[in-house]
Amino acid sequence: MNDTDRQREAVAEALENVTARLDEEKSHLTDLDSAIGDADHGANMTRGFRKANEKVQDMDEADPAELVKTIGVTLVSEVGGASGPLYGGSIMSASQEFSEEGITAETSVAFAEAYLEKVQDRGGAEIGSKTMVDALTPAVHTYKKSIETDDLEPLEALAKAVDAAERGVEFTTPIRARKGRASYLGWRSVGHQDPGATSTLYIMEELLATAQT
Amino acid sequence: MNDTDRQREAVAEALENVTARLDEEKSHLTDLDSAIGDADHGANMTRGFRKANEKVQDMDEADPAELVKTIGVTLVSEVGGASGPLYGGSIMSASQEFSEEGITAETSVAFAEAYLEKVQDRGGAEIGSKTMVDALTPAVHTYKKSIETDDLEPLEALAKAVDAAERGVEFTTPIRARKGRASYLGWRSVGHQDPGATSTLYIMEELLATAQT
Amino acid sequence: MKKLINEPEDVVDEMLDGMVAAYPDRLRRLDDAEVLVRADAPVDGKVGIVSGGGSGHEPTHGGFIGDGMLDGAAAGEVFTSPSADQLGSMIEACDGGEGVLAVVKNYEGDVMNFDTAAEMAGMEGVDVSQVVVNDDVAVEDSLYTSGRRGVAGTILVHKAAGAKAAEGADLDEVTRVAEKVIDNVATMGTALTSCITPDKGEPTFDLGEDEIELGIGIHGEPGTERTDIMSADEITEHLTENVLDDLDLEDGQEVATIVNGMGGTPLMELFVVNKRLQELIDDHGLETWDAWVGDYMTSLDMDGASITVCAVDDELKELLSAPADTPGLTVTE
Amino acid sequence: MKKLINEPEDVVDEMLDGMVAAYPDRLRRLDDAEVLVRADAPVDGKVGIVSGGGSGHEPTHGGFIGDGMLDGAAAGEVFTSPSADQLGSMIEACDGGEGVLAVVKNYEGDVMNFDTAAEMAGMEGVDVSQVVVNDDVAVEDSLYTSGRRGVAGTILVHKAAGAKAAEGADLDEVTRVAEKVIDNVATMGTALTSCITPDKGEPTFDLGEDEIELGIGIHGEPGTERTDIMSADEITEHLTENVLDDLDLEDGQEVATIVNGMGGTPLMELFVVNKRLQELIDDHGLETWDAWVGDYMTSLDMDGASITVCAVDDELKELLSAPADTPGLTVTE
Ligand SMILES: Nc1ncnc2c1ncn2[C@@H]1O[C@H](COP(=O)(O)OP(=O)(O)O)[C@@H](O)[C@H]1O
Ligand SMILES: Nc1ncnc2c1ncn2[C@@H]1O[C@H](COP(=O)(O)OP(=O)(O)O)[C@@H](O)[C@H]1O
Ligand SMILES: [Mg+2]
Ligand SMILES: [Mg+2]
Ligand SMILES: [Mg+2]
Ligand SMILES: [Mg+2]
Repeated sequence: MNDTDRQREAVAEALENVTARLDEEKSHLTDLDSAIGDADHGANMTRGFRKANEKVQDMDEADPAELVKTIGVTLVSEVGGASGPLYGGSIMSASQEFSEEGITAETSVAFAEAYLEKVQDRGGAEIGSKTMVDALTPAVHTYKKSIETDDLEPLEALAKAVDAAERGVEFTTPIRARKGRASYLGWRSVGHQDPGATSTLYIMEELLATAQT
Repeated sequence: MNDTDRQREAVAEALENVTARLDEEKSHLTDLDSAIGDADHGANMTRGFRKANEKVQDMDEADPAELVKTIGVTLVSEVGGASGPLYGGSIMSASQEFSEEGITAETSVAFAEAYLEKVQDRGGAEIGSKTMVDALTPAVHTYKKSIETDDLEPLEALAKAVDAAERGVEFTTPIRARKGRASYLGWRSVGHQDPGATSTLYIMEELLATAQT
Repeated sequence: MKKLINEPEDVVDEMLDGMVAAYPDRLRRLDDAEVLVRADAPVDGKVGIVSGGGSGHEPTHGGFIGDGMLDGAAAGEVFTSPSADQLGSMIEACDGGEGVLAVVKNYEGDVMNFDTAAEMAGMEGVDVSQVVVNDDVAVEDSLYTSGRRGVAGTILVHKAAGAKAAEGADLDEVTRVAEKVIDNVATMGTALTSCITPDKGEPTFDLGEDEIELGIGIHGEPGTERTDIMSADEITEHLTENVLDDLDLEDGQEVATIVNGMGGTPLMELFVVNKRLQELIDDHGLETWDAWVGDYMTSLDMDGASITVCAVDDELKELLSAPADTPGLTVTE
Repeated sequence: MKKLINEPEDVVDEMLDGMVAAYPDRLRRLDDAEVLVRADAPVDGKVGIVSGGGSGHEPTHGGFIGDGMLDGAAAGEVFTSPSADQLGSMIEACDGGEGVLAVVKNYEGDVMNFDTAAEMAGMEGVDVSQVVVNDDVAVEDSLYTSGRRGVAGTILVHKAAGAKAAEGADLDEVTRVAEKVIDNVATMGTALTSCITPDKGEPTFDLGEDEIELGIGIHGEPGTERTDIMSADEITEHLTENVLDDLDLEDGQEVATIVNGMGGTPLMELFVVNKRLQELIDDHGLETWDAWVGDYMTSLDMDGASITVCAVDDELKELLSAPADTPGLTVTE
């Protein structure tokens, strides 16, 4: 098995795990979205990832960049809502970072940065707006620093990033929303955890679990 | 105070008592109608009798026949539904029995018979159709026999008639409806007491109570 | 119970004023009566078409007043037939000299009050003809009931009779087409929840979390059978089979269909029902000439729907598709 | 939860087929897409008007397809913006060579997906212009929110833009009148109960037996304030004051008003609200030019209503009263 094959399998396996995890958490994500949104985040995420998973499991020939791009494209066309373009569009465009050298420590940092940038470009949320950006920003910052400054192994760096994301998710609870449907609530959004930040954390946890096996 | 005045006062007092009683029983009548009808019999009866009561309390000059007719006319124009024409129309037309001699033992029998006849003419219900006719028929029969055959005093006759009406109301429970909205239910109407028979009983009870004072 | 109302006893009165405030050019309220008529009633030289009954079925009845449908509609208290007085004033206000057709739904209250009103109007010299709609196949039509109820099929009677009158036909002709619709229409409904009347403030009947009532009436009268909740397809099949059994149509017969919402059911669900209904019509070798989907004959906030099928010939097709311009139904050429 | 549906995941698909089955002469569904367009789309030489968003707001969006209003409508999953793909196919299918106006309601999902779709269609050579409706005064429009939501006022944008396009105006002109409505319209709503989405099967939010939610959105997003139940008059006063405050109109200004039902509220109650609304319009020295009452922009089975006021000038009056022939709204000359 060559490097490309191994990476393809890793992506497919990670996607399988993410899909299963989102299925498990579907009603929890929807409950979070009921409190400050419109009760569909669980359905949106599972609809998109199930379809992406189906597609990717059939792609025996593609390189990792293509696989990741397919995930993004599928989310864009299946999900709709706010999370469709945010997750899907950003994965789609950040997948370019893998196209030359495949998935390496360096390209994974580039991917993470590109992904966060795209989410912010599209959605206009800042850190502290009570969105997925609050989980992503600490995770991406931590991952980058762990690899580029502290020279940690990707697996260790990813573990630290997951911790950081978790801190980010917790941070969304006590603050007032400025973006997304929760922002309509004004001060009443305080005290509720953001669904999109939560699904971001779950996805990262599954990436880590896949990498650890 | 002459005879006409006394009778006028009696009618007005009886009407006052009937109105108060229906007010009290309003939600009970509606509950009965919920089970096998459309949940408005309480509202229908109180709306009509309150208005009739207002009108009659102002009629200082009228003779008893006119008073009774006014009650009927008011019910016809205020109540609608099935009970409006049945109660109102029948009272209106039976009131003629009082126009020559006022209210006497004899004319009260004539009134009762005319009233029952009119209800049946208009509604087409037989005894055993599970309607107000089931309370009325035994009451009218008993009243007529008590006065004409047994030579009882009107007060005693009325007391017997009330007992008979009560038996009639109870009789409506175990039988299947053939008329009125309850008939739509087929066998499912069995086991429920008829609202219109019940309101008929209440009215008779108040006539008796008024006569006893 | 939470409702957008003030005092329960004022709801019909305020609703009528609110309707006139919405359509001041089309509707007029008779003085001191719970009756709406066309702003320009009576229309000279045209047979008047009137209807009426308890309130709570909006847009029935007043919502169908206008060119090509009703001239007047009397609004009783919620679910209570209007009194004969009110009906009588309506009939007189809608007589343009050619007589008036009263479209009555088969409920004892409605029938008795309309009868009295017709007598009264007759004494004032108005030619009155009455038809009694009884399209509800859920009720057995026998000596042991007060007969089948009039439900959503009534709208088709209003439409056809209204169109015929607009053509300038006389009272006999208008009555004939109304009867023709009545002879060819059948309906059956189901409730997922009970309605709540403003006055009672509680459900008229109790349905379990997993129960539905088949053969429901439009007044929260309990239906004829209570079953476990089924899928939209199964419910549609049950209602449609009963309706088609009753009509017993020939192969290739053209029909008009109505999926009628009871008030609380989202339009989305009515279209889901319509999808299956049209498949069934097709399976039975019939042909849908026109399909209506919406809230026409409601039962306050009841959750549920009814299915109506009406066999149509060339005459009915022409009348049902003739122009109508009313708040509740507009048909353009 | 009881609903007239089959599987929750099929409800949008089946609804769309049921709509086409009801109006086969008017509507066509794009292959493999949750998109409805006019049966004769694209209309050559006419600017196309399209809209779309999550499902559950019926008759919005597909119910307003037809002469004088929309050419196409995309139906996302319940309360979820359609994907950019779907929107893109719709835009292309509705371009008759004169470009397409997309009427977008201000939700981040809708805005982001429409943006992407417009880009995609632009690459295919379609001239696309977008307007974003944000009439909901319940949401503060500030840097600290994602801006006011688009709600029932959207229907007036569809109507005016559709009429302008039907006149043969070019894309710039059509866009201008859409913006004009947006600049002059304001809405606020209230919920008496929560909606229940087919997927979740439980109320999106919990309201006590005596509570209502003021400033509710159309997706079961909690409103801005929860209070004890009030009378219809008080609720109408609260909503109307907020709407009129926002618009700040001059004495004698003519307005169009909408009392919009959220899906579960009987028409009877909407007319009760309209009665008070028209009194208030009058008290404020304004003049109602036209009043609409009905279910236009619903939220599944939610019980509640919204009030919309739109200041109108001669141009808007002409456009809003121009003929339209759609399943959800018919205006005749
Ligand atoms: N402008 C935005 N920027 C970043 N994230 C956003 C933005 N708007 C919404 N989100 C994220 O999307 C999540 C909601 O996604 P979802 O419920 O699927 O879509 P919708 O809000 O359209 O129903 C929110 O919890 C939030 O994390
Ligand atoms: N055809 C009839 N003959 C005699 N009584 C009838 C008939 N139809 C109905 N009733 C009586 O009327 C009562 C119902 O009255 P009410 O609820 O006020 O009118 P509605 O049925 O129009 O709602 C029934 O309980 C029954 O006693
Ligand atoms: Mg959501
Ligand atoms: Mg009753
Ligand atoms: Mg009644
Ligand atoms: Mg959503």
